[in-house]
Amino acid sequence: MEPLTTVRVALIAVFTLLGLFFTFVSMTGVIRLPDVYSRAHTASQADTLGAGFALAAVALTVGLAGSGFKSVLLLFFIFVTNPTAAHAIARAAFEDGNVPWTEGDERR
Amino acid sequence: MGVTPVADGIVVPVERTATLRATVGHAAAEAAEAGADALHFVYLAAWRDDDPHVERLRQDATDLLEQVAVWAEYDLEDANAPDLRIETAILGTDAYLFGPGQYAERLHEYADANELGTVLLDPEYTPVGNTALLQPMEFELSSTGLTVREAPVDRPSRRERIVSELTGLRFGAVFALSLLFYFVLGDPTYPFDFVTGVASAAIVAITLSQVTLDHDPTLETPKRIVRGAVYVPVLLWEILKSNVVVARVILSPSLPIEPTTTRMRVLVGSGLPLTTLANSITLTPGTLTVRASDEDLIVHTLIPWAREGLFEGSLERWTRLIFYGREAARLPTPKERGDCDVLQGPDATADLPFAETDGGERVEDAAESKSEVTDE
Amino acid sequence: MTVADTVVAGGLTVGDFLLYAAAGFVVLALGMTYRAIRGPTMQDRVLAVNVLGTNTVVILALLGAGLGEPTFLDIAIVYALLNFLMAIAISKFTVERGGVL
Amino acid sequence: MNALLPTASVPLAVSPVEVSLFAFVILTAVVTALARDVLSSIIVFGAYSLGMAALYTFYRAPDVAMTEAAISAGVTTVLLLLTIAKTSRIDHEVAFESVHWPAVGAVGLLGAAMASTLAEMPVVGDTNSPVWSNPDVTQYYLANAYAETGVENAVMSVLASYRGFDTFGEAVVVFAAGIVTMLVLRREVFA
Repeated sequence: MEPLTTVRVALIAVFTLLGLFFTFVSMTGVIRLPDVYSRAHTASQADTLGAGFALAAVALTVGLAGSGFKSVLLLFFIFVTNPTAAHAIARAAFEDGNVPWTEGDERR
Repeated sequence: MGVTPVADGIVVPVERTATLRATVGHAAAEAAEAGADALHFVYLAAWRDDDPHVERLRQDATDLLEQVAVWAEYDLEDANAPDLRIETAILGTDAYLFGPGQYAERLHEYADANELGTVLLDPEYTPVGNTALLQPMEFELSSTGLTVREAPVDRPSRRERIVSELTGLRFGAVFALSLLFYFVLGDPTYPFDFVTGVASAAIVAITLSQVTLDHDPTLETPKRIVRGAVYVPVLLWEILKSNVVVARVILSPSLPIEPTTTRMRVLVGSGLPLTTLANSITLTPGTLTVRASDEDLIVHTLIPWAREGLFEGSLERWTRLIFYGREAARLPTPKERGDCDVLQGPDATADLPFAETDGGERVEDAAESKSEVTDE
Repeated sequence: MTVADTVVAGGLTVGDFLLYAAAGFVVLALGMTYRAIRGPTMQDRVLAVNVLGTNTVVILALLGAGLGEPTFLDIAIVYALLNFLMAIAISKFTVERGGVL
Repeated sequence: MNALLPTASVPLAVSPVEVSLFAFVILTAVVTALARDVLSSIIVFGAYSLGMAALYTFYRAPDVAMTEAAISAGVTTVLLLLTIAKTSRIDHEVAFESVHWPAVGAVGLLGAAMASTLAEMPVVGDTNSPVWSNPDVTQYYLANAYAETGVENAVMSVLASYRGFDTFGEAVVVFAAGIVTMLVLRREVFA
C-alpha cells in the first residue's frame, strides 16, 4: 500500500467510526432526554455531526474528483437544513403550548 | 317545526377555535344590549352516546361549555347584565350528524324548544369539522326563520406577505444559482443535460424568484461569501468542541442536564443574518433556537455551560462580521448589554412568553394546553 | 484499483467496512424508531422521523461508496431535500392545521 | 471495478445491511398498521418509506427508490395530511389498535406460502438465472418484438403485449387514473 493510500484508508476508518459514535450519542439523547426540546438538541447537533463525519468518509472513498463533490454538497445541505428543521419542530412544540421540562418535572 | 320563535334569546354553537373567546364576548355584549333574557351555548356533537370511548369526548365538551359559561358570566357582569340567564347544552348525541343541513336542523329544534330567535356564529366554527361548510349551514339556518349572524370578530392573519417585487437582478441570480446546482449534479458538456438544465433553471427562476430573494444582490454579496467561508471552519470547531461536552453529559449515567429557556435580544438584521445566527446557535450543541422573531431569540439551553457560552455572544459577533464587516463586529456581549433573560428555573428573570406568541389572541389556548400538558 | 477495494485486514476491504458501518447506522435507526413510536407528543415523532431521514441519507451515501455506485449519492441528495420538506410540512401542520402548502 | 454483487464476492445470501433494513421496514410497517392516531400512523409511514427506498437502492433499483422517496415520503404524506386537515381528528386514549389474531394468522400463512417460493428465485445478478443461461427467450423478443407486436420499445412490447393478460389489471388502473385526472382537471378549469 502506498503511504498516501494508508493515510486515506485510516482517515476513512476514523471518520466512519466517529460518525457512528456521534449518531449513537444522538440516538441515546433522543431516547433518554426528558422532553421534545432537549431531544431536539441531540437530534439536530450530534446527528448533524455524525452525518458530517460519515459523509466525509464517503467523500474520501469516492474521491473528490468524481462524485465526491456530491457528498460535500450533501453535507452542506444537511448542515443548513437540519438545524432549520429542528427549529421548526421546536417552534411547533412551543406554539402548541408545550412547556419546556425543568428539573423536578416528571419525565415525558 | 312550528311557529317562528320570539326573538328574545341568543344561541351560540361553540367549539374550540381561536376566535371562541372573542365570539363569547361579542355574544354577551349583544345579549346585554338587546335586553335578551337568555344566552345559550350549545355543543353539537359529532359522536353518539353509545359509541365506545365517548366519555372523554363528552368530558371535553362539558369542560368547554363550563369554560364558556364562566367567560360569559364575567362578560355579562362587565356589561351590567348579571341577571341574564346562561344555559349550556350538548346536542346531537342520539345520532350521527351528517352535513350542515342536520347541524342547522338540530340548532333550529333547540331554538324552537327554548324560544330563542337569534343564532350567533363563531366565524371559525367548523360544522362537520370543516370551516368551508359554515356558509351552507348559515344558508340552511336562514330558511328556518331564525335570525343568523356571524360574530364580527377577526382572526388576525398570521401570514405575512412573503412575495417580493420581481427585478431582473433577482431573476438572474436565482437562475444562475439553480443552473449551477443542476450542472454540478449533471454534465454541462452533454447537450441533453445542458438544455434540460437551462429549462429547469428557467422554470425555477420564473416561479420562485419572487419568494427566494428580498434584496437585490449587491457588491457586498461576494464579500459576505468570502467572510462566510472563513466562518465555516470556526463554526465547525465550535460544533466539535461543544459536541464532545454534550456527548459526555448525555452518555453519563446520571444525565446531569439543567434545561432552561432563555431569551436574548440580538443586534443583527432580520432575514438571512438572523437565520444564520439562529441556525448557528442551533448547530452548536447545548443551545437550540425555539423562536426567532424580529430581534428576540428564545433559546433553549441544555446545560449551564452552553448558556454561559451563548450569553458571551461570540456567534452574534461572527454573524455581524460576515454580514456587515469588521467594524460592526465590535460590540459588548449580550450579558454586558443586559439583553438576556432566563425564563425558567431558580434564576428566572422573566416569564415564559406564551401569551405573546400569537399577538395575544391565543392566551387562553396556551393556558389550556399548559394544563393539558401537566395533566398528561 | 480504487480505495473502496483496498484490503484493510483479513480480506475485509474498505467497501465491506463501509457496508458494515451502514448496517450499524440502520441499527441506530432502529433505536430511533422507539421515539417515533412512543411519542408522546407529535413533535417528538416528527423529530424522530427527521433524524431517521438524516440517517437514511447517510446510509445511502455509505451504500453508494461501499458498493461502488456513486449514483446513489444523487438519490441521497433527493432524500435530504424531501426529508427537510417533510419535517417543515408536518411541524407547520401540527401548529396550523391545514396550513401545509 | 468489481462491484460487490452478492454472488460475486459475498458468499452469504444476506448481508447485515439487508437484515437490519428488513427489521427496520417490518417494525415501522407494523407500527403504521397498529397506531390508532392517524397522524402518528402517517409519520411512521414516512419513516417506513425511507427504509423501503433504502432497500430498493440496495437492490440496485435506484429509479424505484427515487419514486418511493418522492411519492411515498413526499407527496403521499402531504396528501394524507391535507386529507385529515379536511376531516376531524379524534383523540384516542389507547395508542394502538388491538391485534386481530385470526387476520394475523391468515396474513402470516399467505406470507409463508409466498416465502416458500423464495428459494427458487435466482440471486440478484445471478449469471445462472434462465435469462442469462438460456438467452434464447431474450434474443427472441429482441429479434421479433417489433414484427409481431408493432411496439417499438421491446420492454413495452413484453409488458403490454406478450404479457398482456398479466398487466391487464395494471392497465385498467392507469386508464382509470387518467380518466379521473381528466375529469378533475376539466372541472377545475371550466366549472
